[in-house]
Amino acid sequence: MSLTQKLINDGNAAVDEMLAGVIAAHPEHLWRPDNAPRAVIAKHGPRPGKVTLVVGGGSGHEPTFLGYVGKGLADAAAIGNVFASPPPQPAVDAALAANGGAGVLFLYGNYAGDVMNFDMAAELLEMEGVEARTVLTTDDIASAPRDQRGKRRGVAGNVFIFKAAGAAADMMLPLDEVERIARHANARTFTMGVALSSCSLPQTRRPSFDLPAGEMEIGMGIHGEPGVRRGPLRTANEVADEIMDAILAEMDAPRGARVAVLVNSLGATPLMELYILNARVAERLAAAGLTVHKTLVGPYCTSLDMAGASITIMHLDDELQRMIDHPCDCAMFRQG
Amino acid sequence: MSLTQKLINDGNAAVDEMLAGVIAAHPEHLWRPDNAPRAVIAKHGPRPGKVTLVVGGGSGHEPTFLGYVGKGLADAAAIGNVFASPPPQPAVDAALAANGGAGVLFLYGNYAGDVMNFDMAAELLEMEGVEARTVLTTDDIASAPRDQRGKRRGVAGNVFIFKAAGAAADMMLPLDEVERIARHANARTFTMGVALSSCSLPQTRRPSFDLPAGEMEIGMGIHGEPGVRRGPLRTANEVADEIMDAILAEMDAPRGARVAVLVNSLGATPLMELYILNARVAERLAAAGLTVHKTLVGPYCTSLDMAGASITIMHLDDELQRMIDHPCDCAMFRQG
Amino acid sequence: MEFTAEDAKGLFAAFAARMQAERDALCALDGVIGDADHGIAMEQGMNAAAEAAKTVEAGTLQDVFNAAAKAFLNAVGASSGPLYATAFLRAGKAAGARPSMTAGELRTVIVAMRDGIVQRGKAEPGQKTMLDAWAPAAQAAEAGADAEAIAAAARDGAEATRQMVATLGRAARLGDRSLGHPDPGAVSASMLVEEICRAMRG
Amino acid sequence: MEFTAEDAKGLFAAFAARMQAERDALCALDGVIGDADHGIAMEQGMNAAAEAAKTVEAGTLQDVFNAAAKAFLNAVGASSGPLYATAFLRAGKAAGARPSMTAGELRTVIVAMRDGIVQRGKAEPGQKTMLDAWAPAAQAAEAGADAEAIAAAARDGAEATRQMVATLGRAARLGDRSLGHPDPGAVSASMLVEEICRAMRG
Ligand SMILES: Nc1ncnc2c1ncn2[C@@H]1O[C@H](COP(=O)(O)OP(=O)(O)O)[C@@H](O)[C@H]1O
Ligand SMILES: Nc1ncnc2c1ncn2[C@@H]1O[C@H](COP(=O)(O)OP(=O)(O)O)[C@@H](O)[C@H]1O
Ligand SMILES: [Mg+2]
Ligand SMILES: [Mg+2]
Ligand SMILES: [Mg+2]
Ligand SMILES: [Mg+2]
Repeated sequence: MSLTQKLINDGNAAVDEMLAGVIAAHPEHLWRPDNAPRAVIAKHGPRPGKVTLVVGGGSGHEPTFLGYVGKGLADAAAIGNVFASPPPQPAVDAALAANGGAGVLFLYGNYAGDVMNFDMAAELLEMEGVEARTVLTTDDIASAPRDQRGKRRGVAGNVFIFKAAGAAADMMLPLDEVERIARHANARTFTMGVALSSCSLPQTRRPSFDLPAGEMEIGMGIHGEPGVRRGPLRTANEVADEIMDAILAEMDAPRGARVAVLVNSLGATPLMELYILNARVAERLAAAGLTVHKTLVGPYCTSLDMAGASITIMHLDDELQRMIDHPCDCAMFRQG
Repeated sequence: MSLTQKLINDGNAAVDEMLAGVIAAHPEHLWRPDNAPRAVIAKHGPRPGKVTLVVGGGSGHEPTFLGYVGKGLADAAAIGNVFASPPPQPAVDAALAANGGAGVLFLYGNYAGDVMNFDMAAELLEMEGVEARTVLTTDDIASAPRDQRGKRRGVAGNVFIFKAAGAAADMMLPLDEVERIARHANARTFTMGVALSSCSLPQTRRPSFDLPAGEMEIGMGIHGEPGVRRGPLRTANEVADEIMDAILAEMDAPRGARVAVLVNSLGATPLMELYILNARVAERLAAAGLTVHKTLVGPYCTSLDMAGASITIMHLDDELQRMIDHPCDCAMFRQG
Repeated sequence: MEFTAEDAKGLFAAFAARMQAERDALCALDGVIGDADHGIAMEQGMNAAAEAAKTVEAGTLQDVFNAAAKAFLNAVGASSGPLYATAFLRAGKAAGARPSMTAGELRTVIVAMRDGIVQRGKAEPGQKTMLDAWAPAAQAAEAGADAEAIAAAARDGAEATRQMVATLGRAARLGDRSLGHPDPGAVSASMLVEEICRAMRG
Repeated sequence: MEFTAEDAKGLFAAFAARMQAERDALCALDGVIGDADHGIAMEQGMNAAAEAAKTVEAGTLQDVFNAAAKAFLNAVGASSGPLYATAFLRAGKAAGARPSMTAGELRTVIVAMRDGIVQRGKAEPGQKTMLDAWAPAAQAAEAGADAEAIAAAARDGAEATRQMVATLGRAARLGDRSLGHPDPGAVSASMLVEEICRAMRG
């Protein structure tokens, strides 16, 4: 079988070359410590007395994670290989380079590898006298039943959850509060996605899984992990309905409640299709009596070159709305 | 042959459904006149005494064109069918809905269909007593030789050219000046792209052309028009070098000159690959003694679901730098 | 044989049916040297034109052509939109503000369409455009050729675009790579001419 | 037969060569129930481990294992990184701060690796993880089985993961859909055990 079509040089060098390109493109927003090439730090944002928000995970989800490093959002990101949690060292480097002295919050998606590596990083930081806490994002409602929320994966909802925690930290709230708000944001954020094609890793350039034309994978993870089931490819409205049915049932928001919406591309799906999905999402939310406070549409949390999309709904309250509205200035996400 | 994988409902309704989703997502930025569903107008921006900048063209290039409608950039966009110039009416509607009374500048890519339709629109506007001028973008250096600049296509360079003209209009410069700056921006903007896969139209869901695995099309247009040649798929550095060789030769900027850079996805190519390209672009510019003033990386001017990328370099001078740095606030592009 | 306003509506219905049938083939031709949408434009445009023509009540030939022109343009845009809209406006003028004409006068409609396309698109024969089907058809019509011969002239003209290097429109940037492939606009044009000639024969 | 620090370096070189050879196959296995990168992680990790081991000068067995552990972790991250880094640290402790041991003592290395994996990953047998290869291998080693039998125990353990429903790691969200597919981490583990057993036989 022929290799998948990619603009890369050496698959093993892809992450480091990407980071070089990111730093070259965004010198006003991002920098890297000399001896920590996999720690990306915000130029503005970190400051004395501020809780240090460190996000991170495997590469291949750009603009997640490094695109959300900046004033008002994350202070730093630890960058792993493609679809692989970073080892502890970059997480430690990131936390120390951005350390404001008010404690560190590690905020990242719930995956076995990430948990083990960030836990080791937290241990190393504690050894250096830096308080480190962890909040795991678990917004992928397709990845475990409702009563096992703690087992779920973190996917595109990261964007809203990071945003809320980043705003809390930027408001100089103490570590307890930033942690509480991160957990609160996670508890009210719900995502589900579908894949229309496989992604392929730059190192192998083979499809990660087989997905025949005419089929889709429902409940797809953001690493090409299989979802809940295969089914025939449906229309945008049918897909939006299936996802919205599941999210609305779980979210159980009263009429009149406000929400934030993210219609996300998994990589290869263009804006036209996302906005077609959003037209239906907006209809469904209106029918449920919910008010859309904010909508993001685009490639916010991707899976390399996978075709497909996810829908995230965050159930706002006054506090979360304030956090979501708070300004931020990142290389790949600006607001306010 | 099976249909390409897309999240759509009815191919013929795709553009209108997309627009519904855009308006639902961005009510703070965009609106449409009741009887002109294909005219998208900036909520903020248009105002008395201001030159009205109207962009437009076929759909399928999102966020071009409608994503660049907003304060500090375009006042309105006329939206065509997929890869098809809008007819004159939406262009007229767009111009009238955003009319500031200081004249209208139509700014769009140089394609036979767009020229005919916008020219008809300009005639209709003149009949209503509204002065309308036209500037065509011709940044695609692969589409005609250097001495036939006027025959070239307008592609991703649109982003910088629209930005410069939009800034000029936002500064309340008169129509002559806005037109001059648009032409000046176009003259100093150079783009070339490669395709790694075909796109497919929502109406047919067939690949627009055949591109065997292992090959790429060099000098690809943004509608799947064939480029200058086929060749084996090369590495990111080789692709960047081929494009940069061509652009640098044409641009002929003295050492010490400043440039703006856009590394653009044609739709399906993710950020990782774009940033890998940018790492090489930055190296090449540094080697040529040029200073990168600003870099944009992402899907800015796409061709539906085509895989591939283009590189645009704008050769700045003080005036263009001011225009490029001017703040803007569009649904899909914010700055300053 | 008469060609009435009702027949004109029928002609647009025939255009629409033909373009619907040929849509994917025309898109495939356009995909080779253009942007793969010509069949879509022609189908949408002719559907809209036929719809609009149908709703003209007790109108003249010109009314029908005018309604079709406007509908085609607004449904399509693209290159085909202004070209065919202008062609239909000219055709309507030629057919005139009268309820009917002889079927033979459809020759003047073909000529007028050619003229409208030239007026709008400024093409010359040999540039590998739809004009390379309309021009020989119009020449044959001007010479009084029969329906068969006019249709054949359009078909041969379309076929001859294979050997042309495009110098106008989207394919103009291709250089020699456009050689060997027919122009989609010329191919669809020859089909439209065929439909007109069918109407001429009654 | 002695197993020296140089032999330990050779063992890591053998791990690296084996993972390089099996990379794509392991990725394909991971693609079915995980994220398709297990072969990459193991190849990169073992390459780094072998490189780091090679540069240990006049060190003890423990020095070699420690260097490999650190290098593996930093090259890989992922799930495999902490699991194998911890396993190698425990293995180094078992092998000891001495220049060599008997080849038969590689049995304690296998047992220590299992313990390290359990310590770090908190898995239990039957959850469809690499532990399902390491645990039977360690049990056989503890019982004093010969190299052949230990390797067979690991292989059988890996094969048995086919019939398990994953409850840990990436595949845990698959439910019954993980049935019928072996766990990639268990398969690579059985390969590593094979390489250790080859070293045991000399
Ligand atoms: N200036 C022109 N004069 C006549 N015909 C033209 C001209 N420009 C383009 N065409 C015709 O238009 C056809 C393409 O139409 P279509 O695909 O519908 O529009 P677009 O090129 O905008 O996608 C070409 O094949 C050619 O025959
Ligand atoms: N907690 C755990 N304990 C033991 N092994 C585990 C655990 N979690 C995952 N694994 C193993 O890790 C393997 C996956 O490794 P790898 O693909 O390198 O990492 P990732 O899952 O981060 O992509 C699984 O096949 C499984 O054998
Ligand atoms: Mg992984
Ligand atoms: Mg077109
Ligand atoms: Mg076309
Ligand atoms: Mg894996």
